[in-house]
Order: sequence, then C-alpha cells, then structure tokens
Amino acid sequence: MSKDIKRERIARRIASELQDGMVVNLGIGLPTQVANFLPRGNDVLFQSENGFVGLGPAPLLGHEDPNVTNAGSQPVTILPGGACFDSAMSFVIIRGGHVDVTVLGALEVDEAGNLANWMVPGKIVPGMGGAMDLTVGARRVIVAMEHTAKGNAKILKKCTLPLTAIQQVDMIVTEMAVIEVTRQGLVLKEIAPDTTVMEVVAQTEATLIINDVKVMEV
Amino acid sequence: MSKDIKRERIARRIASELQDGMVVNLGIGLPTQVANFLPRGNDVLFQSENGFVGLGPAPLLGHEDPNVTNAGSQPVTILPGGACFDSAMSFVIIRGGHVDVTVLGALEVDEAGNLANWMVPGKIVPGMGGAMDLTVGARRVIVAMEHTAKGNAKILKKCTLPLTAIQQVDMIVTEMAVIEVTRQGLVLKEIAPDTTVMEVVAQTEATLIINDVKVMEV
Amino acid sequence: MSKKLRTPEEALREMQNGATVMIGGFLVVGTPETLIEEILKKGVTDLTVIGNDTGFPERGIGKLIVAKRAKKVLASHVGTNPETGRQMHAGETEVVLIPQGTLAEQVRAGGAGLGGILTPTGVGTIVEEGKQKIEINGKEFLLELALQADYALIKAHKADEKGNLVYRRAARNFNPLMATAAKIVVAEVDEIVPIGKLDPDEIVTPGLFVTYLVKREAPCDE
Amino acid sequence: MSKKLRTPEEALREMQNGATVMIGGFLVVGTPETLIEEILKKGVTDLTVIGNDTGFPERGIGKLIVAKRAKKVLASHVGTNPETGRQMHAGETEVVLIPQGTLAEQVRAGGAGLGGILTPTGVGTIVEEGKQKIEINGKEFLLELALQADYALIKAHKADEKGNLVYRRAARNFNPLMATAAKIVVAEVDEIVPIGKLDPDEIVTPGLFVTYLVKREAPCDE
Repeated sequence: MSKDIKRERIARRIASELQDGMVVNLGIGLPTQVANFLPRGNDVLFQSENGFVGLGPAPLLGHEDPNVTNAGSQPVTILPGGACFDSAMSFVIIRGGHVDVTVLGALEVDEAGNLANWMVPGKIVPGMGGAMDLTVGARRVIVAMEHTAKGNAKILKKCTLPLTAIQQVDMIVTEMAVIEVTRQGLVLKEIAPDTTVMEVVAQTEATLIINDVKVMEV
Repeated sequence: MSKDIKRERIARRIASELQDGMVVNLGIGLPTQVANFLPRGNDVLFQSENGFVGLGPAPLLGHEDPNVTNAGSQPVTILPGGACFDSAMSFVIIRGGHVDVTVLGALEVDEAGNLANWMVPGKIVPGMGGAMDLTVGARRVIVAMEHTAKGNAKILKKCTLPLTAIQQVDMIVTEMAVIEVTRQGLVLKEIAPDTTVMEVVAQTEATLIINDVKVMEV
Repeated sequence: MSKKLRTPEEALREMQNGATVMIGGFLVVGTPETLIEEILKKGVTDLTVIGNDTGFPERGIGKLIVAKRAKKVLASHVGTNPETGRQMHAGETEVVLIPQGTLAEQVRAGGAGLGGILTPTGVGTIVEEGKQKIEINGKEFLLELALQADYALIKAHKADEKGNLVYRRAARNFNPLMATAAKIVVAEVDEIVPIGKLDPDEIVTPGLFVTYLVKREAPCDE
Repeated sequence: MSKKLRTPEEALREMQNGATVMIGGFLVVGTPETLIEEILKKGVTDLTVIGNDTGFPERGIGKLIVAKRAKKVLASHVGTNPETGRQMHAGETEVVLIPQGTLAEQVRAGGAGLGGILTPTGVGTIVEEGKQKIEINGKEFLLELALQADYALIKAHKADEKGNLVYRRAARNFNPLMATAAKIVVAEVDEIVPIGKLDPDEIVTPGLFVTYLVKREAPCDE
C-alpha cells in the first residue's frame, strides 16, 4: 500500500469521528488531511493555534492573505463566523478544555496512553510547539499515524522517546487498526479489511485487548 | 477650614504631581477630584479599573452612555484615543506596573508606607475592590486624605486597621502637609501656609523627619 | 436564526439549587439583568455567586442577595449593597472578599486550564491567610487558585448566529473571562446579527465558549 | 504626527549587546521585519531572543540566528530553521524549548505583574526538569515563571497617533502579549491613523504600552 493511500485511509477514518459543533485542532502533516474527508456542509469548527477558529480550505491561487496561514505556515482561509485572537487566548481554548478533539501525529504511543511526538534526542529537536498543550488540554486526543516505521513497532508497551504528555491519548488510528486507550490498556476496536488480527498483533509491541473487533470502513 | 476647601487643596496639590504622558488611576471620592485641577490641554491618561483608559469628564446631562461609567458607577466619557478592555487586561495594566501614579484615600498610613483603606472590622467591610492591586502595582502611590479624622491622627507609627498593602505608599498629601515616605521614614517636605511645623507634628502620631520644609502651594 | 438562541427559561432549565454561578458586570454595567430575573422567577437557591460586586439592592446581583438566593458570594466589593454586608455580619451568607485583579485572574485561570497564578497582591494583608506563599527572586507572591463554575451568565452587546460576541465600552469587564470558565455559558445580548456581520478581528469572545444566547428583555443599554 | 513615531534607528538606539528581546510573530506572520533588519544593521549581539519560533533562515528571527546575534533563544519551535538546530547541537547557541501555551502565559505573566502560573502542560515530560511541582486537588501542575524583557519588538497592522494598536488576522499571535512585558516596546506598523479613527472597543493594545512606533519598510502584509 502506498504511503498516500495509507494516509488517506487514516484521515478518512478519523474524519468519521468528528461531529457537527465540535471544536477540532488538527496537527501539522497527516492530521491536516482529516479536514478533506468531512461531508460537505459540515459544521465542525477548526481551531488553528496560531490564533483563530474557523479555519477553512486553502485559498485559490493568487488569493492568499499573508496574514491568514495555518500553524504550519500554509495559506488558508477563515470561514464566515470565524474569530481571531492572540496566543494566550488560543491556549486558553486549548489548555482550558475547549477543544473537543485534537488529532496529532506520533513517533510512539504506549499502553498507558503516553505520547512521544516532538523529539528524537541527538537527531531532530524541532520543539514541541503547541503539541504538549494540545495533548494535555483537548478533551479527546486521537493519534493519526502509520502503524509502523520502517518495520518497527510504534505502538509500544512503554515509550522510549521523550514524552509529549502522559496518559492523554484516547484513540489511535493507523492504516491497519483503530485502537482505544482505556484504563485496562489498549483495546483493538477495528482492523482494516486487508489485514488480520494476527497481523495487527504482530506489528504491535503493546499488548492489545481483543474482544469484539469490527472491520474498519476504508 | 471647610471640608470642601481642605479637599480642594489636597486635590490641587496632587494635580501638580501629574505630568503629560503619565498613566494615572484615581480612587473613588477625594482622589477623583484631582482631575479637576489639571491644566487645560494636559495629556495625562486616566485609567478606570472597570475597563478603559482615556477617562474624560462627566458628560452633559442627557448625554450619559450607560456603558460608560467610572469605577464608582458615575457617568463619565471616554476621550478620543481611549481604549476599552476586560478586567484581566485592566489589572495587567495595574498590577504589571503600567500605571505611573495612583491616588488613593486612606484610613491610616504609617511610617513603613503601609496603607489601610478598605475595612474597619465589625463596622464597614465594603471590600477592597481594586485598591490592593493598585497599591501593589502602581509605580507611585499617593495618599490623598485629611490629616486627621475627628481629631485623631491618621498618620501613625504603625497601622492598626487591616492593611491594604505593605510598604507601598510613596507620598501623603493632606490639607496640612506633604510627606514623602522614604526608607528612613516619613520626611516632611511641605507644610501649608496656614499651619506650622509644630502643629503638623502635633497632629501626626508618626515620627516626621524634618529637614528642609517648604511651603505648600495652595 | 441562531441554533443557540433560547428563552431565558430554556437557557437556565438545568440550573440546580446549590449551583456555582458566575455573573458578569461591574456595578450593574454589563450585567445580564434578564437572566438574573429568570433565576428569581425560577426559584433556585443556595447558589454560590461569583461576581465583581453585588450591585445595588434593586439592580444586578443585588436582587439575588436581597431575595436570599446565595449561600455564598465571592466578590471584590459589596459596599454598594448594604444588604450583603448585613447578611455577612449576621452570618446568613458567606462572603469571600477577593482583590479585583486576583478575582479576574482566578476566573481567567479557570477558563485557561491553569491551576492558579502567583500574585503579589494581598501579601502582608489578611488576604494571605490560609494561602501558600511562594518566594521568587526574593519577592513574595500568593498562590491564588483557579475558579470555575457550573454557569456563567454574561452580558454582551452583539452576538452573531454562531455565538461570537462583542461588548460595548465598560460593559466588557468580567464577561469575556467568565465566558471561558463555566460548564454552561449563557450570553444575554442586545442584538443577534447574521454570520459574517462581525469581522473576525473585532470578536472578543469566540462563539465556541457560548452554550446559549438569550435576547435581553430588560431595557437595552443604549 | 504621532509623538511616538521614530525611525528604526532611533527606536533601537539604546539597545545594548546582551539585551533580552521579545520578538512577535508566528512563523514570520506578524513579525517586525523592519526592526529585525535594524538589529542586523546596528550590529548588537549576544542577545537573548524570546519568540514563538526562529522563523526561516532568510526571514524573521531566523535572520538573527543565521547572523549569530543570539546567545540564547527561548522558543516553542525551531524546526523551520535548521540553522537554529545546528547551533544548538554545536553548543554555539543556548536554546530553551518551551510549550507554546506556557510561553504565552509566561510572557503575559511578565506583563501582568504575576510571578508565574501553574500549568498542567509538561508534567511527566522533560519540560518539568528543575521546576517546582504543585499539587492541587490531586492534580499536578508545573510552576512556570514570568518572563520580561528589555525590548519587545512587535508588529501591528494599524496604530493611531497615541500608539493604540490593532492587528490583522493571525498576525496578532504573541504581539499583544509581548507589548505588555518589556521596558521598551517598539511597534512596527503598516499604517498610522489620526486619534479617534480607531473605536475604543476595537483596540487590542492600548497605546500606554507602546514606547515607539516605527513604519514598516519591508513590504506590507497586504
């Protein structure tokens, strides 16, 4: 399966978690694609941590406003009914529990719902940006990532990289599976139609609680 | 001397402390009168802790805007160049040291620059409102009050009433004297033309450092 | 028509006895009088009321005090309503007096997911009683904890249909702060305009904070 | 003519080597490019720079990093400027990474006279190293201290002659916060309008915070 198809599948599945009226923050990269798979006329309100709500699609070429970009510096639009604010208010919204769902990428996730997605010591240290606040503050944290990296498991018994936040992840969506984080551990809720429970288990270091597994809509 | 004349003298003297460009917050009552004695065309910026700067004089009768009142609930105006904000920003300005001078009334002041002006236990407990923040936050705290209350000294060795703030008062102006609060104690800087140093000392419980005393302009 | 628009009765339907209620306004400027009337009509009692002040006996929060609907009041100033003082001295109502800037930060912290803030205000006064003191670079601060509520009843000037709010002049005061700090936020407004009529840069409270909109029935403040 | 209007050179005349400088903007949106150019021209160095990020190598704060004017950087994100990472790994520049919401609150606290704030962000991560942890109702928070600076260099859209500022869209970001937290605040603006042209309700940064106004020389963001 190509990277693009994997990513589209993940984004599409997460889009189905978003409901009208929700306030949603999408991380940079794969998570940003989630917005592309919402039904037309949806009423999901996207928050952009650089300072506004009502984040809309990219503008037509030549209609970019240099003051309207997403947190990844790409030109976007502000939909009617949107509102702008400063960075303190942006994180009042984020840290204060006013974001219903955040979708974030991950380097590692573990059985306790710990997340590592901001640095690899000695290699990449881009900084956490808003990720630590988003993970701690959003009511629901959904991790969007490919199931493995170069064949190595990313869903671990215990994260090895520096953490972004402890015990905050609620759901993990990969091209192979949908996994819920519960107090008891990771529950395998859905698997993709082109894989098996055995295969998912094999690609996952963490213990999966397997009970009533559905087929993921792709 | 009538109460009105005393108060006008105090307000007038304090007005001469205010310079163009200063941000000033005047307490309710006597301090409010200070604004009446500034030269025409002055550029002092008055802050009103209920949420704006650019506080102007009372409006003409019939031109009151119910949303434009001072912190004492009296109709006022907002001058051109004024700005409105919420209570958090109002106290960012006050607590953050962005007010150059605050003028406050007092029940008691003492040698250490302690101020008591918000309650008399068992009697009046109106609440401190913004007074504690103003006293702690303003760069310069000027107390405006009559020198005594029913013949009792108000400038004490040590305050007896619950404090508003410790060691924050910089200057005391009464109808009799101008007193500066220094690390060494209270320095008598000026006396009114209709009193004597002996008389001021007699009406003051605190020790006054007396060196080079000028005559107060009244 | 805004999906958030409710009658006062609908907006406060779930309010229970004993609820914690933040109420905006500064000496009744920017106070949601229509919602206060609804509390009186509804008959809920034993409220914990958080507000800058307790208004006047016949206006604003003062009406709730006079009608004895509050078992506890957190405010910076109660001097304009002698009944609050009377109830406090008689032990009928618990009154916690809080410096105004501290109260503003506590409400803001409640909305911002902060545990509290360190303020120099109140150090060396009775306000510090029972509070943790923390010294930073030789200067003492009081740790003041975040405040949250079941309801925030606020007053704005205009809303758009999404619930985005703008305020007018000194009627802003505690309203935008309280809008962030409660489970249910009811905004009483003079006017509701179509989506797009407010510029994104002029909106003070984004609609995501607002649960319900109620049209002001008391005379408008203009 | 505004009494606060200065040339870039006049506005930064007093800036010394070793100064602490807050610089507004989010990935160069709302960054005062004219003032950054002036720092480069002026030749001051050993700066401590506080900003959301370090821009790009050829834009925004990134230019200061590339020219090695910063001995220390406090930012939430440096990934868009590989030179910052290189200098950090080589030990040439000290880089302190701070969660974005924490940085915003620290700057705000600096402007607000608060000693610090308690945030849940960073608990259980390396961000908590060396910091005081405070438990409130069973939940842990980090005590994060206030930040202040010698200079805040900010970018606004319009000023009036009093220095009151309004911002445009996402170019607001850290600018209004930094405007409160420095001894000298220089606002680079696209346009200066006469007093009275801005409505008191639309002003985001009251002019009392602004020491100097500088007209943007870089191409305007519109």
